[in-house]
Amino acid sequence: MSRFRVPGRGRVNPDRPVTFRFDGRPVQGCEGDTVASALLANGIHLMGRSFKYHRPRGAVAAGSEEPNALINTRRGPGRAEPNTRATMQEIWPGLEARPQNCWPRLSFDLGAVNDRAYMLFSAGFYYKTFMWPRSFWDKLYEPVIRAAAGLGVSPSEEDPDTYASRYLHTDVLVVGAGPAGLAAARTAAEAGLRVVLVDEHAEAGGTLLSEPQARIAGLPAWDWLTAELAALKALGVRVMTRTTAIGYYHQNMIGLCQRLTDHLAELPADTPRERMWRLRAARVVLAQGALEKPLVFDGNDRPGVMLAGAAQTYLHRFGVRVGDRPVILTSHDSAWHAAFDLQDAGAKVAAIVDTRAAPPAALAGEAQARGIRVLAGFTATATSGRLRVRSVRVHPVSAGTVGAGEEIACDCLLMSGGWTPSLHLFSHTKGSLAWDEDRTTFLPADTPEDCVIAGAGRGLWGIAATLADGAEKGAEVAASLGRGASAPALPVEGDRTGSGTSHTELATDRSPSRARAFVDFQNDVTAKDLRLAVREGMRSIEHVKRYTTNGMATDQGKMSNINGLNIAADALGRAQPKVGLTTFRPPYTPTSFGAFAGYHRGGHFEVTRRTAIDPLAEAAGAVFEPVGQWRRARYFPRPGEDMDTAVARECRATRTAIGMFDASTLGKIEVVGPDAVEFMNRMYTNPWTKLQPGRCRYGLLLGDDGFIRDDGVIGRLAHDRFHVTTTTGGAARVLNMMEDYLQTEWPELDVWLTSTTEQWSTIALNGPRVAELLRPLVEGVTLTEEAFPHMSVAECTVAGMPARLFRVSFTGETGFEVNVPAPMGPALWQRLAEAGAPLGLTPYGTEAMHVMRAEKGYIIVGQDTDGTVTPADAGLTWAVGKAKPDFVGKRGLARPDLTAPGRRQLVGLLTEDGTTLLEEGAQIVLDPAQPVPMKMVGHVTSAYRSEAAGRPIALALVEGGHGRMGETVHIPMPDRTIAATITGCVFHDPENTRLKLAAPGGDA
Amino acid sequence: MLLIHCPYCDETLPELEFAHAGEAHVARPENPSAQSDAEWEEFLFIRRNVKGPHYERWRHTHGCGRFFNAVRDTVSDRFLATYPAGAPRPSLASLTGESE
Amino acid sequence: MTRFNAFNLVRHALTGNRNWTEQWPDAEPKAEYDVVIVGAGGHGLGCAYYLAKEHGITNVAVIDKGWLGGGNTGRNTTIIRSNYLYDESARLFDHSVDLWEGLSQELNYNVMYSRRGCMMLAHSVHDIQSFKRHIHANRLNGVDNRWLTPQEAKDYCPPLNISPDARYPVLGAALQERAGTARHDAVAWGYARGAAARGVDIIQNCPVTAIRRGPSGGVIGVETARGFIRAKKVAVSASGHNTMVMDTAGVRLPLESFPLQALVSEPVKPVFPCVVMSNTVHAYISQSDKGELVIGSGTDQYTSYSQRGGLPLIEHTVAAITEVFPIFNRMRMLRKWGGIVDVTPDRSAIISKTPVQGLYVNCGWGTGGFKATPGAAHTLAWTVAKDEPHPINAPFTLERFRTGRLIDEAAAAAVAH
Amino acid sequence: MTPDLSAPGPLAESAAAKLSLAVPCARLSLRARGAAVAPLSAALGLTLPERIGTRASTAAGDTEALRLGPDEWVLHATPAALPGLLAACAALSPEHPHSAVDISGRELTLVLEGPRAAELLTLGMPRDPDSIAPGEGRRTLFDGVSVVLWREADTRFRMDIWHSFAPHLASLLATGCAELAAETA
Repeated sequence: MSRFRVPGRGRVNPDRPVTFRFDGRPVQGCEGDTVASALLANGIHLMGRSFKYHRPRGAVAAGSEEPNALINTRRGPGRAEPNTRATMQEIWPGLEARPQNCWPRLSFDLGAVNDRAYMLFSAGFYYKTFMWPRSFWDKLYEPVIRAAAGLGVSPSEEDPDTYASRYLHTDVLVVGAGPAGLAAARTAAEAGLRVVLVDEHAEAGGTLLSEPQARIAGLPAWDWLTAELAALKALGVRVMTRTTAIGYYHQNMIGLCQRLTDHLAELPADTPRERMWRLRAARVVLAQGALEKPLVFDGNDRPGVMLAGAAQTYLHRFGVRVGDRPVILTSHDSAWHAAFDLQDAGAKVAAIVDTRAAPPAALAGEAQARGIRVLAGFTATATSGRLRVRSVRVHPVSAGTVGAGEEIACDCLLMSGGWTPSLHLFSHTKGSLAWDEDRTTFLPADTPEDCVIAGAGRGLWGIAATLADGAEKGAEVAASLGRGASAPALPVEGDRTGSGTSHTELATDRSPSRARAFVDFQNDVTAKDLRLAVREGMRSIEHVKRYTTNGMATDQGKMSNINGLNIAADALGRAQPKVGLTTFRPPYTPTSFGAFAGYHRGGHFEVTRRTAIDPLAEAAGAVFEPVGQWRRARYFPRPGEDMDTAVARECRATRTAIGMFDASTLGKIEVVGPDAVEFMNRMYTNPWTKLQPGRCRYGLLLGDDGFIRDDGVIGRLAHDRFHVTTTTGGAARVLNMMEDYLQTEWPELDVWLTSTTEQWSTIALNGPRVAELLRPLVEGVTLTEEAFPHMSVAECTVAGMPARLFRVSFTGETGFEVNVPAPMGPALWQRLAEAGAPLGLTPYGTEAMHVMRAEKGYIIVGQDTDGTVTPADAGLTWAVGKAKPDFVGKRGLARPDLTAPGRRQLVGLLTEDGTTLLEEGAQIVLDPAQPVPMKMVGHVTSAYRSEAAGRPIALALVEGGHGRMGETVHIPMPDRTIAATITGCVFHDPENTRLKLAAPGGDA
Repeated sequence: MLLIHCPYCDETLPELEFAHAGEAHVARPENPSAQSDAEWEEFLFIRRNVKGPHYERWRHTHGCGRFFNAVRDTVSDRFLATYPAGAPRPSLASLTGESE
Repeated sequence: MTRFNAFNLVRHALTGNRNWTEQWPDAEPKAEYDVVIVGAGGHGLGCAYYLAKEHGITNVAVIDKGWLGGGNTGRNTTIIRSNYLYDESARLFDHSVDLWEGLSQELNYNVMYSRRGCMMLAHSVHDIQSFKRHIHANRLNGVDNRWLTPQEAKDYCPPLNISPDARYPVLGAALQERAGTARHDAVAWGYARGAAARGVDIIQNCPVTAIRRGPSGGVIGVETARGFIRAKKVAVSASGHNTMVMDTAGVRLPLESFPLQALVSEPVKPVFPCVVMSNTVHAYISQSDKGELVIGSGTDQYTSYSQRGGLPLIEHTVAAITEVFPIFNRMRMLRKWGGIVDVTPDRSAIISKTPVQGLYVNCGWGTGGFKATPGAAHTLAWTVAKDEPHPINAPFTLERFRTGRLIDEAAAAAVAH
Repeated sequence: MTPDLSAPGPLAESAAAKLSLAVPCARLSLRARGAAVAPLSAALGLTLPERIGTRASTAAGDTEALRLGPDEWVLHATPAALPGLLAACAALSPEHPHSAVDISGRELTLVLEGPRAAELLTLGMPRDPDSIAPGEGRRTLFDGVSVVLWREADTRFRMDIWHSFAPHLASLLATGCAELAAETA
C-alpha cells in the first residue's frame, strides 16, 4: 500500500494494483486512480512546470479544471498526446506519463531561470522590447520566445486510432451527474421523457463521491447513488460517463465528447477512441456544479498548495491523504471539513487559518474537539519550499493592518476562496449573467436557449438544496414539455452547507510589487500583472485578459477568471458587474481534433465519386485526377509512357482512328413540361424555340451579372423535353440556380427539372472511323450525314442497350456521345472496346480531351473563363440570342464596364519560336522591357503540345485581344521572355471538315 | 446548427438539410432591360443586411427541394417564421407580438 | 508617452513596474472634431494615427460601441500576405506588407510581425493553373510568390502530408516568404497609443446611433449614446456593423455580414514553421508565438450577428486540418470563437468616398481585413484628409458594383481571402 | 472497409444491424401539381399520396409511390411495370402537365435492418429517425449526401443513394454495424 493511501477510504480498488510510468519511473496505483491521485498516493506532488516562469507545480485541483498537472500521455507508437490533465487521466497498466515543459528534468529545469528575472517578464513585456535591431526579431528574439513557450510536444506520428460521431435526439439532456443532475434526470424520466444524463468523470455522482458522510433518504450517500443509478437505468435514462458536454450550440444542440478507450489497458476491436455526439434536446438542464476559487497570495502556487475541495476528493474518492501535516487556508466554511476529514484519516492538521475574524462557532467547536489549532482573522503572506511547500507564513489582520507573522510548517496547504458556478456552457448560449453580491460571483440569468440551471450552478450549496433544486428543475422542464411530474423532497443527513467571503489578493505586509500571488497558474499571471494592465490603460476586462493572458490557459479561466475579475475591478475602482466577465468559448475542456473529425479521415475525409466505368479505367492502369468530388481518368499510360507521350498517343489515335472517353461526370438535367422551351429561353442565352426535337445546340448560361457560369450541349428530345448537359463541376450549382429561378421568379411555368447526371453512363466516341464502329451496333437511327447530322440526338439502342445517342464533338472529329443507363456503362465500354479494337480504338482521358478541344478553340468554363468573362470576351457572341426580350444575364451584359473597350478577350497564342510550350497562368505584357511592376494585359488560360497543330498552342485572355490578331505579345518568365503571336482560337481544321460523317463504306 | 421549420414538409429539421439562399423579397424586375444601371445594381448587390429580424430565403435542399422564406433574428439566430415562396411577408409586429 | 525599449523595461522592473503610465487615455467626447472615425479596430485606429502623423489632422475622435480592438481585429487568425491576383489587390496588400515590416518600430510597439511565409496548397490541376497565374502576376507586380513541388512544400513545412494517396493529394504549393502573422491585439493597442500620443481622442463604449447630415446633404456629425458630436468628416470602419451605420446616412452598401469562426489548439512547442492555406479542403493554419495552432474556418452559410457559429463547420475545418496534417489528430482544440465579417459581392473591399459629402467608408474586408490593416488605414487616412482616394485605393470604389468593374478575387481564382 | 456493391446481397452484418444491397428495381421521378395529380393517380393505378413523406401502392403491389415534395413523387416498381407507367404518363400529356423521368439507373438501394438499424442511421443522419414512422419515407441527408429513406418497419429501412455516393455511404454503414455491435458487447 502506498504511503499516503488511507485504508478503507475511497472508491479505488486496493486489490487491483496498477503500475504505470511517470517521469521514467514505475509508479503503483490502484484501479480507479487517476494519474494525479496515484502520484499523490505515493507522495509525489511535483507534476509539471508552468508556462512562463517554469515554476514547479503540483495538482491544485482534482478535476478537469486542473491548470498545473499537465502531462504527456502515451500508449506506444502514434498514440501520444500533450497537455493531458493528470487529474482526469485514469491509470492503466503500461500507461506512460511524462512531464512537460522542463529540461533537463522535472525536478531541475533550466527554464526556471525566467523565474529569477520575473520583474522583466511583467504583463505585456514583449510588446515593449525586442524591436531593435529590426532583423533580430525574425532571427533571434522570436525563435527564442517560441522555444520557451508552448507546453507539451506535438504528436509526430499518424494516429492509428479511429474516432466516431453520432446524432442523438432526446427530450431532456442533463449535464452533470451530481445530486442536482441525478434528481433532475430522475424527475424528468419519471414524467415519461427521454432523458440523457452525462458526466465528464469516470463515475456518476459528482460531489456525492466526495461526501460519503451524508445520508440521503436514510441511505449512506454512496448506497443511495447506486440505487439511484439503477433506478435511472430502469427508467431508460441514458447515463453517459467520461462524456464531456463541450459546447452549447444553437437551439439546444450540444456537442458531447465521449472518451471510450483512454482508460483501458487493451484496446477493444471496432471501438473508436472517442465519439462526438451531436445531441439535440428539447430541454437542457445544466447541473455542472461550482468551481472552487483559489486564494491569491504570494507563493500560492507551490506543489502541495491545493484546493481544499480537491483534497477532499482525493481523500474520499481515491483514498489518498494529500499530506501528513496540512494547513488549511480558507475564507469559506467548506474547507473546514477538509481539515476534519483529513485529521480523521490520520493527518495532523497544523492549523486552520481562516481569513474571517469570526468563522461559525460550530466549526470552531469541531476543530477544538479534534484538537486542531484555529487562526481566525488571519492572512497568508508567503510560502516556502522549492519542489514542495514546506511552510506558510500567516499573520493576524485587524482593521486592515497585518500583524506579526508566524511560519507554520506543513507538507500541504489546502486553500479555499469560496465557490463560483461553472458558467461555461451557459455562457456559450450567449446567456446573460447577474452579479450576486452576497456570493461575490456571477450567476446565470437569461438565455435565448431552452435551458435551465440547477444546483450549485446557480449558487445553491449543500446536497439537500441541490437535490431539491434538481428535482424541481426536472419537474419544471417536464411541465414545459406538457408532462406532469412530482419532485419529492429527500431527507439529507450529514449535509455540509456553508458560506464564506471573497477576496482579491490576501492582505500582506510585503510590498505588493514583490508579491508573486498567482491568479492564472498555468500562464503565470499574478495579481500585480493584472494591476499593471489596468495601470497601463487596459480598462475592459477583455483588454486585461488579452494583455496579461489571464484566463487564456488550457483551463480556460476555470481557476482564474473570477479572481482576475475581482482584482481588475478593484484596480479599476469599479463594481464587478460594470467590468463584466470575459466570454467563455467552446469547448468546455480541450477536445481532440480527432473527435471533431470523426469518421472524416483518410479515404473517408470526403466522398470520392466514381463513375460506373471507373473500375475499368482503373484496371486499364489509368492515372486519375480529382475534379470536384469526382475522380476522372486523366490518361491511360502504357508501360514506359509518361503523361506527354500517353496524351500524344491518345490524341493521335482519336484524330486518326477512334478515341473513347468516359464523359459520365458531365452534369445532366432533364427539363420536362409544356413550358420547357420557355424556361430554356429564359435561362440560357441562346434561342431555343426553333430548335427541333432531335436536334442539339451549344447552350451558354450566364449569371444575372452577365458573366459566364456554365455551358454544355443541350438536346431537344421532344417538344416538351430537353436533355441539358452541364460542366462536371457545375452540375449541382446549375440545377440549384435553375430551381431558384423556376421556383422563385417563374413559378407559373409548367416545367420540372430532374437531375439525370447519374442516370446515364456517357461514352464519347470521336474519330474518323467512329461510324464504322457504331453502324453495326446502333439500331433505330441511320448513321448518315443526312439522317443524323452533326448536333443531332436520338433515342435508340446501342449494342442492344437503350440509349440516347448524341452526334456531338468536343474534339473536332466526327463525334458521338452514347448515353446508356448507368449500370450498363461498363458493359457498353467493354463492348465498344472489343468492337473498336480492330479499328484502332483507344481510350483517352481528360488531358487528351483538353488538348483536342483546345486545338479546336472550344473553351472550358472555369479554365478559359473565370467568373469575369462575358460571352463577347470568350468569342461566343453567336450563342447569344439578341432578339430575345430577356434571359438571365442580358441586363447584366449591358452594364458600362461589360461593354467598355479594352476588355480581356479570348484569343489563340503561338510562341514565335514554334517550340516553346507556354505555362498556364503565365502573364502577358506588350512591352517586355518595362520595369516591375509591369502592365499586364492578360494571361495564358490553356497551353498544350499539339501534334495536330504541329507545335505548342495556347489560349489566352488578352486586353482587346480580338483586335490584336497577328500582333506580338511577350510572356516574361523568371528566366527569359517568350514572344508569341496572337491568333484566332482554332488551331485545327478551321473549316470543320472533319466533323462530317463518312458515308457508309467510304474512306474515313 | 439551427433548427428550421420547412413550411412545405411541416417539419422542424436540422439546418444541414437546408441551404441559405440570401435575402427574401428581392424580386427580379419584370423587364430587366428597362432598368437603369443603379436599379440593376440594387437588384444584384444591395442588401439590407439587417441586424435583427431578417427576411431571407432558404432551400430545403436535402428534403422537399423547395425554396421558401423565413424571418430570422440575426442577433439570436432564432426563426420567427417560415412561409412558402410567393406568400406575402408577415409583418414584424405579428411575429414579435409587439404593437407598432 | 513612455518610450518602450529594453532600458525602460529594466528601469521600470527595478521599481516594481509601478510607474508605467496609461498607453492611451479614456477620452470624453468633445463637442466637435475635424474627423470622427466610427469603429476603433485596427483600421479605424490606424486611420486616426496616419491622419495625425502624415496629414497633421489631430482633432480626431475614434468612437467605438465597445472596447477598442474588440471586433475582427481581436478575432482573426492574424495571417498577413499579399499574393493576390489582381493588380489592384496586390498593390493594396503589398503596400500593407511594406508597412507591416516596419510597424513595430514605427509605433514603438512590438506587434510581433512574424515573417514566417505562407504556403497555399494546390490539390488539383485547376489549383495549379490558378496558383501559377497568381505567381506570374505577382512576380510581374514585384510581389514575392513562388512555386514549390510537393517535396519542397514538405521541406518547408514538415508536418505536411504529401502522400499521393491522400483524398486531396498535395500537387504543389505557392509560397510567399514575405507573408506571415502578427499579434493582433498589439496592432490595435499600438495604433491607439500612437494616435493618442498625437492628440487623437479614443472614445470606447459609446455606440454611434446615427450619422447626421446637414441641409446641404453633407455630413455634420454623429449621434452617439453620449450625445451629438459635430464633425466635419466622418469615416466609417465598423466591419460587421457597417451596413447599420451607413444606413443612417442613407448610403446603402453591397454587403452581407456572416459569422466566421476560428479556433486554437492547446499550446505546444514549435512544430509548425509557417502559414498554410488550403482552399480546396477549406482550412488554414499557423502556430502562434504562444505555441497554439491557430486555425481558420470558413463562414457559416447564413448572415448573422450572433457571433456563435455552428458545430458542423468546425468539424469540417478540423477534419480538413487533420487530413493535411495527420499528426495533429491527437492535438486538442482549446478554444473556438466567432466574428462577424462583412462581405462584398466580389470579395474585395471598399475604401471610398460616398455620395454624401464628408462621409467615407472602409468596409467589405470579408475574411481578409487583418492583413490589410496598415494599408487600409493609411489609404483611408489619405482619402479622408484629401477628399480623394490614394492611387492605391482608387479602384476600391462603391461605384464598381454599378458599372461592373469588379475586382473579383474570388471568382478569378476560387481563392478564399 | 468499402463493401463490394457489384451484386445484390449482404454487405455487412453484426448483432446490431445488417446491411445489404437490394435487388435493382425500376424508379421513376414524377412531378406534377394541381389538377394534373388526380388523372396521374388514375393512370398509375394508385392514389398519389398527399402528405410529404407518405406512401401508396398499386393494388397489385408492383408499384409504390413516396411523396418527396409538394409536386414530387418517387415511384419504385418492378422492372416489368416501368414501361406501362411511362406510357400511362405519356398518354396524359399535354393536357395534364407533368414530368415523368426514368431514374432507374441513377440509384441503388441499401437495406438496413436489425435491432439497432435506426441507431445505425444516427452515424450520419442529422434528423431524428423516430420522426419517420414505419410505412413512411423522406428525402434526407446521410453523411452529407442526399438520400431517400424508406422506413419499412421499426427495425428495417431502405436507403436510395445515387451510385457514385454509394461506396462512401456503404463503407460508413458497414463501420457502424461493427461499431454498434462492439458497443453492446
